[in-house]
Amino acid sequence: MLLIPCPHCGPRAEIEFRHAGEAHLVRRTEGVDDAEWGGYLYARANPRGLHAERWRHIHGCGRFFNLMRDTVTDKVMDTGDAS
Amino acid sequence: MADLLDQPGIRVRRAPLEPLHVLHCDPDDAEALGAELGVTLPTAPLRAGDGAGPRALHLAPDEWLLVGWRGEAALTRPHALVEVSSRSLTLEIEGEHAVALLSAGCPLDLELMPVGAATRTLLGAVQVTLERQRHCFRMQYWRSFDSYVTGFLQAAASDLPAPVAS
Amino acid sequence: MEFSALTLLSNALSGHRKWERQWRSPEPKRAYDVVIVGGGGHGLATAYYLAAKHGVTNVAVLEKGWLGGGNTGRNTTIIRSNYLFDESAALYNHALKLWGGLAQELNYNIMFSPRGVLMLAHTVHDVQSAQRHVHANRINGVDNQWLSAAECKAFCPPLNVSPTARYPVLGGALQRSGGTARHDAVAWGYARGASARGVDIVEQTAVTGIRRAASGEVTGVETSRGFIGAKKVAVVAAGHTSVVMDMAGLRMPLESFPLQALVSEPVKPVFPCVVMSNTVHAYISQSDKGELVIGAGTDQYPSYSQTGGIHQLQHALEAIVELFPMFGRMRMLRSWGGIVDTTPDRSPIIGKTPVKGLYVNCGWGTGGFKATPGSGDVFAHTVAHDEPHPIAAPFSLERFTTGELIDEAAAAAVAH
Amino acid sequence: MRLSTGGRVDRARPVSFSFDGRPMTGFAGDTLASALLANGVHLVGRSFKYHRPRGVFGAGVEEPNALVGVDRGEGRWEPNQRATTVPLYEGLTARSQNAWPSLRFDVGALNDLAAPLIPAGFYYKTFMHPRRAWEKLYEPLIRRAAGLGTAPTEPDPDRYAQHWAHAELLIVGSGPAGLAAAMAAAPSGRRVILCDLDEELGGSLLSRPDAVIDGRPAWEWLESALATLCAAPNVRLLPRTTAFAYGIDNLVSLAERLTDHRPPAAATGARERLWQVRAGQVVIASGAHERPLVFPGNDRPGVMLASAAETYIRRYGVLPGKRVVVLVAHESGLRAAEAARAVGAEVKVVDLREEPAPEATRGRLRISGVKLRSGWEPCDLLLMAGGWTPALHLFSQSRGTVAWSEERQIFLPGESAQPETSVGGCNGTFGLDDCLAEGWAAGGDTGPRPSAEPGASGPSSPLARPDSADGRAFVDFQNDVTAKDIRLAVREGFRSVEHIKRYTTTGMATDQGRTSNINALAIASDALDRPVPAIGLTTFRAPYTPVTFGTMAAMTRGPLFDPVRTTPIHDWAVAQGAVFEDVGQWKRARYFPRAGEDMHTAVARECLAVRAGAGLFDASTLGKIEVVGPDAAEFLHRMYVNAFLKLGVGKCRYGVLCREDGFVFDDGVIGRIAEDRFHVTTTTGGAAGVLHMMEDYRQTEFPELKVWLTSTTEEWATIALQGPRARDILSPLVEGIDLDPESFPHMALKLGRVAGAPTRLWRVSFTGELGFEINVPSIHGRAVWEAVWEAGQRFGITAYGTETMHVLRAEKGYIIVGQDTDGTVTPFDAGLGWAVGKTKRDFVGKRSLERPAMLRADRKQLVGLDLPDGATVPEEGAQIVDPAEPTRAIGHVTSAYASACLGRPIAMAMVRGGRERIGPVAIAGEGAPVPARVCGTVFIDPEGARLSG
Repeated sequence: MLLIPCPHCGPRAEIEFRHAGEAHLVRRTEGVDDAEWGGYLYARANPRGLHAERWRHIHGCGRFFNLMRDTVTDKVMDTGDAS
Repeated sequence: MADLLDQPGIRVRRAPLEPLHVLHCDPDDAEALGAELGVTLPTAPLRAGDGAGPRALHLAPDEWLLVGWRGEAALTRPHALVEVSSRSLTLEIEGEHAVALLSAGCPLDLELMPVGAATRTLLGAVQVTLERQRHCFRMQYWRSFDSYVTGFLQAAASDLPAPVAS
Repeated sequence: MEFSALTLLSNALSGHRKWERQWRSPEPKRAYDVVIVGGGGHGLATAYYLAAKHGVTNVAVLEKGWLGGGNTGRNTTIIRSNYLFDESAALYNHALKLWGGLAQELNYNIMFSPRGVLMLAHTVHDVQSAQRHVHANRINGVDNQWLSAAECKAFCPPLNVSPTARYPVLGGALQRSGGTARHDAVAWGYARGASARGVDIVEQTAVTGIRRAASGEVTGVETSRGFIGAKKVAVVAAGHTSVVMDMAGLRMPLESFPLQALVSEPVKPVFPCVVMSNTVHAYISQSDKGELVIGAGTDQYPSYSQTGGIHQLQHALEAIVELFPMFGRMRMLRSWGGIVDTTPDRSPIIGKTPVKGLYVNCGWGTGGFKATPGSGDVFAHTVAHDEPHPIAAPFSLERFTTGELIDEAAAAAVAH
Repeated sequence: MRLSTGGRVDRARPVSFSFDGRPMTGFAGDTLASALLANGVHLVGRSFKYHRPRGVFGAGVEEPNALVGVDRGEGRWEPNQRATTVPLYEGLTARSQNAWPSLRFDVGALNDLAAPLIPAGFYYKTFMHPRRAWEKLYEPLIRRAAGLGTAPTEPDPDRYAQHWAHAELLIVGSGPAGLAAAMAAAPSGRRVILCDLDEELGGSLLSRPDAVIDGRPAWEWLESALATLCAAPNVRLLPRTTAFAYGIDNLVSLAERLTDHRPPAAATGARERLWQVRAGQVVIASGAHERPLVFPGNDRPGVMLASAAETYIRRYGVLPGKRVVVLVAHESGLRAAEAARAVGAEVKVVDLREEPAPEATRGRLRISGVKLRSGWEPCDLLLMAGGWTPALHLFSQSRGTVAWSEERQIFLPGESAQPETSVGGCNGTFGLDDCLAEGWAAGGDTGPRPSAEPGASGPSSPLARPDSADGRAFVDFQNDVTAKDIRLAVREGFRSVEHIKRYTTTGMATDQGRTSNINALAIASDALDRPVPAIGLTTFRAPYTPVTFGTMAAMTRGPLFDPVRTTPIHDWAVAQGAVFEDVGQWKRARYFPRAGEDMHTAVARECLAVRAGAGLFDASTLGKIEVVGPDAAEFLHRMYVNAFLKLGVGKCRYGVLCREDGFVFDDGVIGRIAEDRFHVTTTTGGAAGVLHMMEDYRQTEFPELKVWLTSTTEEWATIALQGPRARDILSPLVEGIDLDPESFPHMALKLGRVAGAPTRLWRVSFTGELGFEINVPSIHGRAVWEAVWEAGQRFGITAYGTETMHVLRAEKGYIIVGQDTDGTVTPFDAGLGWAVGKTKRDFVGKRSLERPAMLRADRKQLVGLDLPDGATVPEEGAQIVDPAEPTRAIGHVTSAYASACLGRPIAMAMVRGGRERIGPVAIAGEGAPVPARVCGTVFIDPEGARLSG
């Protein structure tokens, strides 16, 4: 079980959090064709290595935030507020 | 009110209901809004104001839980003030084994939780708001979870780990 | 060498010194008609059917580790086909039919054991969902029947059907023809069959790149043992599919999550079937060796570490102890983790890609093992004819552009 | 044979126990194994495959042979226990396993004769014909043969505790290295946890009374060391506690055994405790396992690890044999020889560094002789000192990389992946003084360290290379895997250690390969003529030793398996005899049966009562979110498919919420309390998900909006009063609210008081009748409910539950998200196109609704089904077919009920191109398809007259 550094609450057990998917996906609803829109909805980097991802401290401060995690070691690199 | 638990080193009882309000606002407006409300809003994360009268628990960057605050206020800055006095129940857990009891279900390092700190966390499967005061922990949770929370504490209390020699 | 009681006997007389390798391990050739990336069950089955049904034998299967070392050797071996939507039912039922005769076809005892798969319903909503499955399956010729709680108890005696349980069993949907198989043997059997038909099986060889011509089509793969030419490249890399497809510049609708499972210490037969419960998250059967085989859930974050959180194993065992209170004193002997590639609609992707000559078979999530023969068969057809097999057609990559999803998850039947 | 003196057992406290019904006596401090040996019992079990007689082989968790079932009474039978780790207690009842009719005469032993026919993997090569025979004949036979003990059959009556702990230093293992680490760390004041799986702390020192530390006998030093640690307020000592899982970020899971060492009668409280320890630093001091030697006949009762014999003699005061042959491939074996000699055994030392391994042994139920180069040597105890294998399990679980030492022929901890240090035996450090030094350094290295004269620390011998002489040399004793099996696997092309393990099953038994893995590797590397690392070492996984399911589930059982959520009105409903259903974690009253009523009749009565007079329904479980801020309206406008900017204060609107993929996610009525304040309701099951999704968009997509969300689900009790008499019942109870239809029309809301409590009173209806939803603070919920109940009596008010609510809403064609929709349904599919704001530039899901698949005419659409009179209620989920093509489904029934008000069944269905298809269809079922007609979804009062009444 990961120990996740919440930017507001400090390091907390993973069970207090909910993973919220890949970070930095840009929601553009106008002037995008179906392929681009489908890409936004479904296509993911899913990298083997560093992954920019979103978490929410759902059983803490409730904030969404980004962090970098290595998907091979599961080690968390750094965090920042998503908003 | 009657004690839920009373055994050597542990006392758990229900706290009387108090007015509760959730205040959301831009952190930059907190000081001003606090002044208008007549409540000091702690700026440090996870801190609870103390002293007599209403106090505020700083649970999120833009969120404070006002405990014991009554009445009206004309507030001049953007905010959300929502009364939740009926939403939750509160337990007071005191005694030398209070940390051991809560640690059956709470993943936090409660031994190092300072007096005057407050945070949302988990007790088993339930989200709770935990505040450490000088003489006890105050634990707040949504009322529908009452049978789970009280049942959990009673079960945990019967199987506490032996305290470390001291 | 033919496998049979007779050859076993004759070899016993020669002290078992005459058994041959079950599959050849040749040096890779310079080029092949088809290179299959991934030596798991699906990849090996694809190679087998390419050779056996389509006469395509100039094929190499490249495996970066050891055969069947991925999800094939790390799953809970549950086999069923009681899926809701017509497209899924067709795919999984095709697989189920092949399972029935697979041991004989491969001359390898993969121990397919149709002991029945019972999916429990604990709430009114579960019952509605389960009965919808039963009705949909019936019209699709998929065997699935509704059992009352008492009938569930009769079919699986260890089951706790007490009405005072937190989530009492209200009934269940039973697919009698579902069951389990010996996962390793599936990989080995297909490998032996493919190898005997001329397929080169190349272990310990990682694909590091996909080479394309100026005109865009694939020309081969870079590997840890050098370049290997290929007219067609078929990617069957399960959890690592995104990584391999990225080599061709394709961003896939996939995320790879850790999935764990565990076994108990072996005991004499006590559990006669497979039981699944989506509501309390339990997946359990008993292996031929006597171990209770128990599936846990996926962790919430993508990972390639093949390890997951202990709390996932706990949740699985909480559910098991709740449904089967007499197992409280059983002991977890081994646990392990796999990497499951999941799609947004929890259905697989089988077919062509925007890159000419590049094919992909992935996205099986937590439910891939059961489909192995069917997946290999329809994918082999798709690769051989450069045209989706009718059963595979709906599972195209394009559906994530058109929105033509096959959302078994949304229909409340999480594949497992 | 029990020695008259020596050991740590308490000869003043005899303990009686039984094995296979035979009463025996041991002493306090014994394990079952030491007590059995003391009673001259050497045959303890039968092996898995060949049913070969087996005896006590080791003295700890590595034991592969001496597995027994322990019976602690009703529901407390536990199979497959290692006799070497079962502490002896008064009345202990143990039984042997996998033998019939008896341990001495076991017919299963016939397998042993058939051994040549059933080598590794034989079952993959046969049992294939005829096809059905596998499942009908062969598999049942194999299953009956497989498995060791028998599973418990009654529910486990014991409790299991759990505890989260935090420590700056967690030390696993209390041998010299672990103890030294704890001693060094104690003065620092850091929180230290020292755990050990043994019954008492001390590790290898418990078998080394001959050792000297700081000039004192080891046991004296141990006693004072433990006393010091006991007194330290920052040190927690946990004997009987196994660190079984080492997770990411230094979370280590421990299983503490609390009661199994006591007689059942004296075992009170939880049986085991699960510790989840988040540690700053972990010191692994888990020691090493001695290697067996691989030679023909190395598995008979009386063949034992040298270190085990040393332990039985020195720790338990038991001599396992009088004529002892010690096979020494590592000098540590000489200690066992000394120990045996010292207590009068006749000992012959065979130095395998100079002569070859034995060719054979004899003795059916106990070894009687061993064939050495010099010829047959009689013996009743054959000891093997094959060198030591560091216990890398936890290090490997911590994701550290193991490294092979060619010169020492052992795997050692390589690079750490987490804040962790391996010390002592598990680090390949075997000398006593070296262990103390390593542990002390890891613990903080403060002040003068304890020291001892160096002990055996020489390099491990090269791994035994068994010749392939005839006769079976066992590698995995429990699974009966021989050296030949491994060579066979290699011959058949299984080259990686994983393949070899899976094909031969070596290392897959309950001892987890502790004594077999390294020898299997050595043999494979010999057969392949490749170095050991080229074949690989399997990475270790949790658990370190088997852990009970009960401990893993811990407190999450029975009533605590999952929270039961109840509303303020729950107890009232219970008192009224309501039948409840689970909706998410909530208990909701489904119907209120009167004497003799089944669900059908009760629901029919409730339905009629609501439409004729008035009904009272507890809607408190509906999710509620207070959306507040200057941009509240704009926020909802962007989230929901509906337009919200122009909704007036004091008005309500039915809202539909889609996911970004355009499918219906949730719905509910939303009321505008003030310009900047909305009261949003969600479905019961959707509450948490909707808030999560709204927070996501608020925080990450629309951060510029000044709006905030607060969950008020439990702040408000929601009481639905529905029916033509609703207004009559409510009017005497309200203060400050004019119920007059003109001033308080349908879809309006007002603030005021009801029955003395502050209320947000909504005029809304989910039944098609005149209706109100009374929102009052939860603390007033029960009182207000009862007040309305009282006031309603003279109007025949009836309490109704969710089942009745479902019928009433279906009669009006109102959908239930999750029943009539399933996550593949758009608002247009569900007939909610009218709710979609046509002029809106954007809302969540809008773009997805423009995708080709969403615009197809043959999408499934929600329709009503007109069923012929006398038709039975179709099953929900039943498939809809075109009568012309009854084998292909074109849809399915989503809701179906007997409508008491209409006197016939009604149903809603999702049907391909349904709205264009008005006309005949059929409902497929077990029998012949039932004819039906596609119709509109509103069955009662289509013009809505009753609603506005």
